[in-house]
Amino acid sequence: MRARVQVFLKPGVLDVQGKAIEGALHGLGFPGVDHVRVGKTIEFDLAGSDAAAAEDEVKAMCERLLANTVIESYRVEVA
Amino acid sequence: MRARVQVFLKPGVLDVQGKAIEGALHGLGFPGVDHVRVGKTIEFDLAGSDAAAAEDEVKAMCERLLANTVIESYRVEVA
Amino acid sequence: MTSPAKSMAELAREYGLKAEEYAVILQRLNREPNAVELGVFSVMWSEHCSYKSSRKHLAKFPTTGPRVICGPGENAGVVDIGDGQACIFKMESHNHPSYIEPYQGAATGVGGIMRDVFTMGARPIALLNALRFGDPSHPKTRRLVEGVVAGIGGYGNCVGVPTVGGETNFHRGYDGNILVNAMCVGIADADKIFYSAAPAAGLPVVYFGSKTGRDGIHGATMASAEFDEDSDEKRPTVQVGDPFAEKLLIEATLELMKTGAVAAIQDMGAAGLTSSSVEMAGKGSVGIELDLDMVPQREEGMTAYEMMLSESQERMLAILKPGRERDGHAIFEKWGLDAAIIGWTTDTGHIVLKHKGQIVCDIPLSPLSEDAPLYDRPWTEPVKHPRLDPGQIPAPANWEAAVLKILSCPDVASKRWLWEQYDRHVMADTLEDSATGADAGIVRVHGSRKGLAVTSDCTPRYVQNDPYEGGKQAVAEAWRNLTAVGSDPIAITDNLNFGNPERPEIMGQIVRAIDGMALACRELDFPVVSGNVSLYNETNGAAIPPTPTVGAVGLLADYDDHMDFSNLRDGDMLILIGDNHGELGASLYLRELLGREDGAPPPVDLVAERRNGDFVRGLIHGKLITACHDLSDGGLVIAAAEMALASSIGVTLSASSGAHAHPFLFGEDQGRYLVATRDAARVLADAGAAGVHAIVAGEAGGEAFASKELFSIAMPALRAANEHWMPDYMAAKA
Amino acid sequence: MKAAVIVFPGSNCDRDCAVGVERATGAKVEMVWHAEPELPGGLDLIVLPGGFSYGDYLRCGAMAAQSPVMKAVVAAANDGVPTLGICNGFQILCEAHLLPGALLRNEKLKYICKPVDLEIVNGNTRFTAAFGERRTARMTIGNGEGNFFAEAETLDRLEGEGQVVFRYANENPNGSARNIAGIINEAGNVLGMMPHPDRAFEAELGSIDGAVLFRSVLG
Ligand SMILES: Nc1ncnc2c1ncn2[C@@H]1O[C@H](COP(=O)(O)OP(=O)(O)O)[C@@H](O)[C@H]1O
Ligand SMILES: [Mg+2]
Repeated sequence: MRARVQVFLKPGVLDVQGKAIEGALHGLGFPGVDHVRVGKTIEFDLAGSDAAAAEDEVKAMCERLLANTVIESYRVEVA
Repeated sequence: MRARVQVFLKPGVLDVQGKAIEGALHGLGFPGVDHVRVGKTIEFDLAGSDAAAAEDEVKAMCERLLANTVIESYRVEVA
Repeated sequence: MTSPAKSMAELAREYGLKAEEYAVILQRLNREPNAVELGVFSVMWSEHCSYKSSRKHLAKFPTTGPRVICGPGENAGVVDIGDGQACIFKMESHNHPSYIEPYQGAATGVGGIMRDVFTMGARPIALLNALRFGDPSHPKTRRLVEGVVAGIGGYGNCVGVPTVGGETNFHRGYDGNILVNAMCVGIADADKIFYSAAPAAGLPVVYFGSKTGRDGIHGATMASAEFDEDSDEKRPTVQVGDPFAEKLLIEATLELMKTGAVAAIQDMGAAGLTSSSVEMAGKGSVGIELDLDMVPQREEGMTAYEMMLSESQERMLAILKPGRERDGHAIFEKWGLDAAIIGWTTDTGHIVLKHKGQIVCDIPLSPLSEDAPLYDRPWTEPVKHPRLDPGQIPAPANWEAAVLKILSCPDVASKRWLWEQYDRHVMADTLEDSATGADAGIVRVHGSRKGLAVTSDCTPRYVQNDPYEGGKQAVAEAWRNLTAVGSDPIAITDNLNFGNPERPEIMGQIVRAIDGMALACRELDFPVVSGNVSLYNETNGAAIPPTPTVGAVGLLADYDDHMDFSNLRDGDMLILIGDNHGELGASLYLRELLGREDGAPPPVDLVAERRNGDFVRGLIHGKLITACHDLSDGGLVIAAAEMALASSIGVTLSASSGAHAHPFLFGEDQGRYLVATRDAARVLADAGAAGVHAIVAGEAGGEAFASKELFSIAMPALRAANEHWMPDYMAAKA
Repeated sequence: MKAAVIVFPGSNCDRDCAVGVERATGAKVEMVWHAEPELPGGLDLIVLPGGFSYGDYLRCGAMAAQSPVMKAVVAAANDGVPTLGICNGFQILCEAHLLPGALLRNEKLKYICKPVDLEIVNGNTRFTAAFGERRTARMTIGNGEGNFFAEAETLDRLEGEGQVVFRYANENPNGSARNIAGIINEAGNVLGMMPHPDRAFEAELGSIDGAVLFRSVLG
């Protein structure tokens, strides 16, 4: 199975990278861009075939390592 | 409209983060994890309402700024 | 299908081998090579690995001396610094890769040069970088600066070696070919230096480090070819650096060496497994047999050819002593490195490669080195620029504007934006660095009273107008910078960056620059212990300005004796040491104010250079002076302004108006220093006794940088001029 | 007096910390590899050094916080053993939840290495007592992710309880919330700071304020 984890900074946390990209895109002549957020995507293969169990496992990985829930939120997809 | 850009290292390009995360996940007791790849997700609002035009615009942003096409490839979704 | 003969010859050309070179291969093998064998020949005979255009001339360098333990030919040079310790250092370019992918190109350049140093048993303790970018207004420049600087910092900072100095120039001559030269300095016990020659047959060959992927295949041959419009298409998979892996590799390598199991060792640099295995076996006059199935691989389905030519980073090859195969095991495990015994040394004199049960390469080693092409390329004497008569050069219309213009020009402006991104303090032994106002970086030799001074220097505009004098000058300036901080200059490494050597006028630059450097090295007892050559730095026939960068190391027996120029105090007298002829040829004054780049560069009188330098070092050790700065770009004015800025105090120079004011203030005559003292009479008297020309040139104090009635600039304005250019430039929109 | 410096793969200030502590205090320092499940007994100080543990990949300090030795460090810290995290060590302490908040990318998105002036906000901690009446210190920073973040209530609490130990005095180099450069836990035995006392323990390094800090805790 293939798992995909998306990690984003929580709404209250200033996303300096997003802000910088927004400024740069405006500078490059894309004025219509707004509310840029930058996140991480972590994709991997996962042994096993039970999707629900896999999803739980990936969530455990997120809680322990892949996301820092003080500042980040995450989304898990398993397929 | 909301745009989402996913940027990944091209296949064959060493993904140092993926390698380190894979090792750490194994160490934490998730041995079934394999082929970890780490990418970036950039999400933003985009003025306008023509999806096709928006997609072209976002692709132009990727080529000019969001992706380093020497080593990275990107996927664009506009909704 | 074409005949195999034709396709092999064609392949040879694609791999960068000339028809004559291919003919030699056929003759030596007495048969046609297969593709793997051809790949091995092509990288070993590339300019990068074989130095085929420069070897003949490199032989002119003095490479021995009382302190030299190991000169050029090994991974890095080794010099004795007393107390059973050795300093190991080298400089290397990563020009082409940095142009294609600035971050990774520069980062892997730093990684590569560190490996050359720790491969010999040294712990890296200092890094420098010499950078040349195109004109600031060129559309690519800003992005290249941004990426290169981030890459250098990203790698060195992570590994944890301080970057303590460097130099940065901008000139349109580098628009299409930037230069990224990195230098690493390390320390080892003098009796525990590791070399690359395999000592005997029958020994295990161990691979350790990161896995092999398809990175940078044909990087070595790429480093030996000009760019053209299609370069973007031809570019191989970019090598990605993993500084974390490098840090682990350093620790594992040094631990492995401590076990006593290592018989010979070599990093996998350009041309990876090929050059490391060929060189180790070749130097030891043995053979080598590798089973490529044992090579740790990152990707599936890699061919023998790909494995042999891969330039994946952070990999080492070691030959172990008999029966010590298992010694490394626990170490590799501890540091989480891949490792495998991939072969054995043999007595066949051949390199034999096996892959999936087949022999895919079996060629004699001796032709790879012995028959490596050696060219005595035709060259023409560079056209000399006439010396400019200072009297014919107009004085500035506005003195203040002139001073500020030069102080804020890209070559002179503070590079704070850049070096603040480098960790300059890790290892807790840095005494002087880019931030501190000193002519060289200084690090303590850990746990001792000794200090090492390090610098990198070249003034390409001088070399452009006279390669011979410019070559001399690069060496002399490095020697001078080391002297100005109170150290004894001990040896240099060099990085010769030039255009296409197949053009006689470029070859002329190479030959004459080397002649000049070699002379200066001999006269200053400053041997060359390592170096690197980067040719074909040209795009569509436009070559870079000739840039023979010199990296140099000096020794302080007691680091408390070191000197800088940040210590001016109110009332200090400034004394100018050295002769003043007002040389304005190829000067910044000419370029920045008059838009001219002509004229003979200031000549270097090596006898005076040495006399003046020895005198200044004596003043420092005798504690007769409190600050010292050598004169270089921009002459007396810029040196004095930099001293004022570093010390946050005004300076008034004593030059007043007159026909010779501007040659005196802006002239770039060589062999000069500006020193600060409380006892001017004593310094002048000592100078007289030593036959050294010395005059009072000014005094420290007040709130302005001034020269009699010529100009007076408030310190904040002076600082703004020096500090603002680079951050403003980098912040501006593309 | 006995101290331990934890060595993670990718730590690069481990030796600096050991040398700094030894030269400043004369304490005996043991290096402890991250894979050790236990710490040596009788420790008076645990130091988590700076560097790039696990390359700083994923998030700074995240993987190190999961190292085997960290269970023992957490237990010792909860037992009151003075624990100091410097730079990457501070990031690890946050990731291990021994300190609140997190360290984000620097505001300007660049690594910054420079000397900084610090305000000693709380001079009554076991790490700052030896500064006496002095309320300023000077050390260098060297980090890419030193931008301290915590929720407003957490910041208020930290300030209210005297848990902010160091603040950037003149210029905030990285965008850190309320100019915070170092914080201590409620119990007063776990300090995390971005500036490097391990680069400020001898006059020739430009400052001895790091030595004063080490002497405070091992005095
Ligand atoms: N690329 C760089 N990396 C680190 N330090 C640099 C770099 N470029 C310039 N510097 C620093 O800026 C200062 C001025 O450089 P430069 O004018 O070349 O000195 P000098 O003329 O004495 O050789 C030096 O301290 C030098 O180390
Ligand atoms: Mg100088």
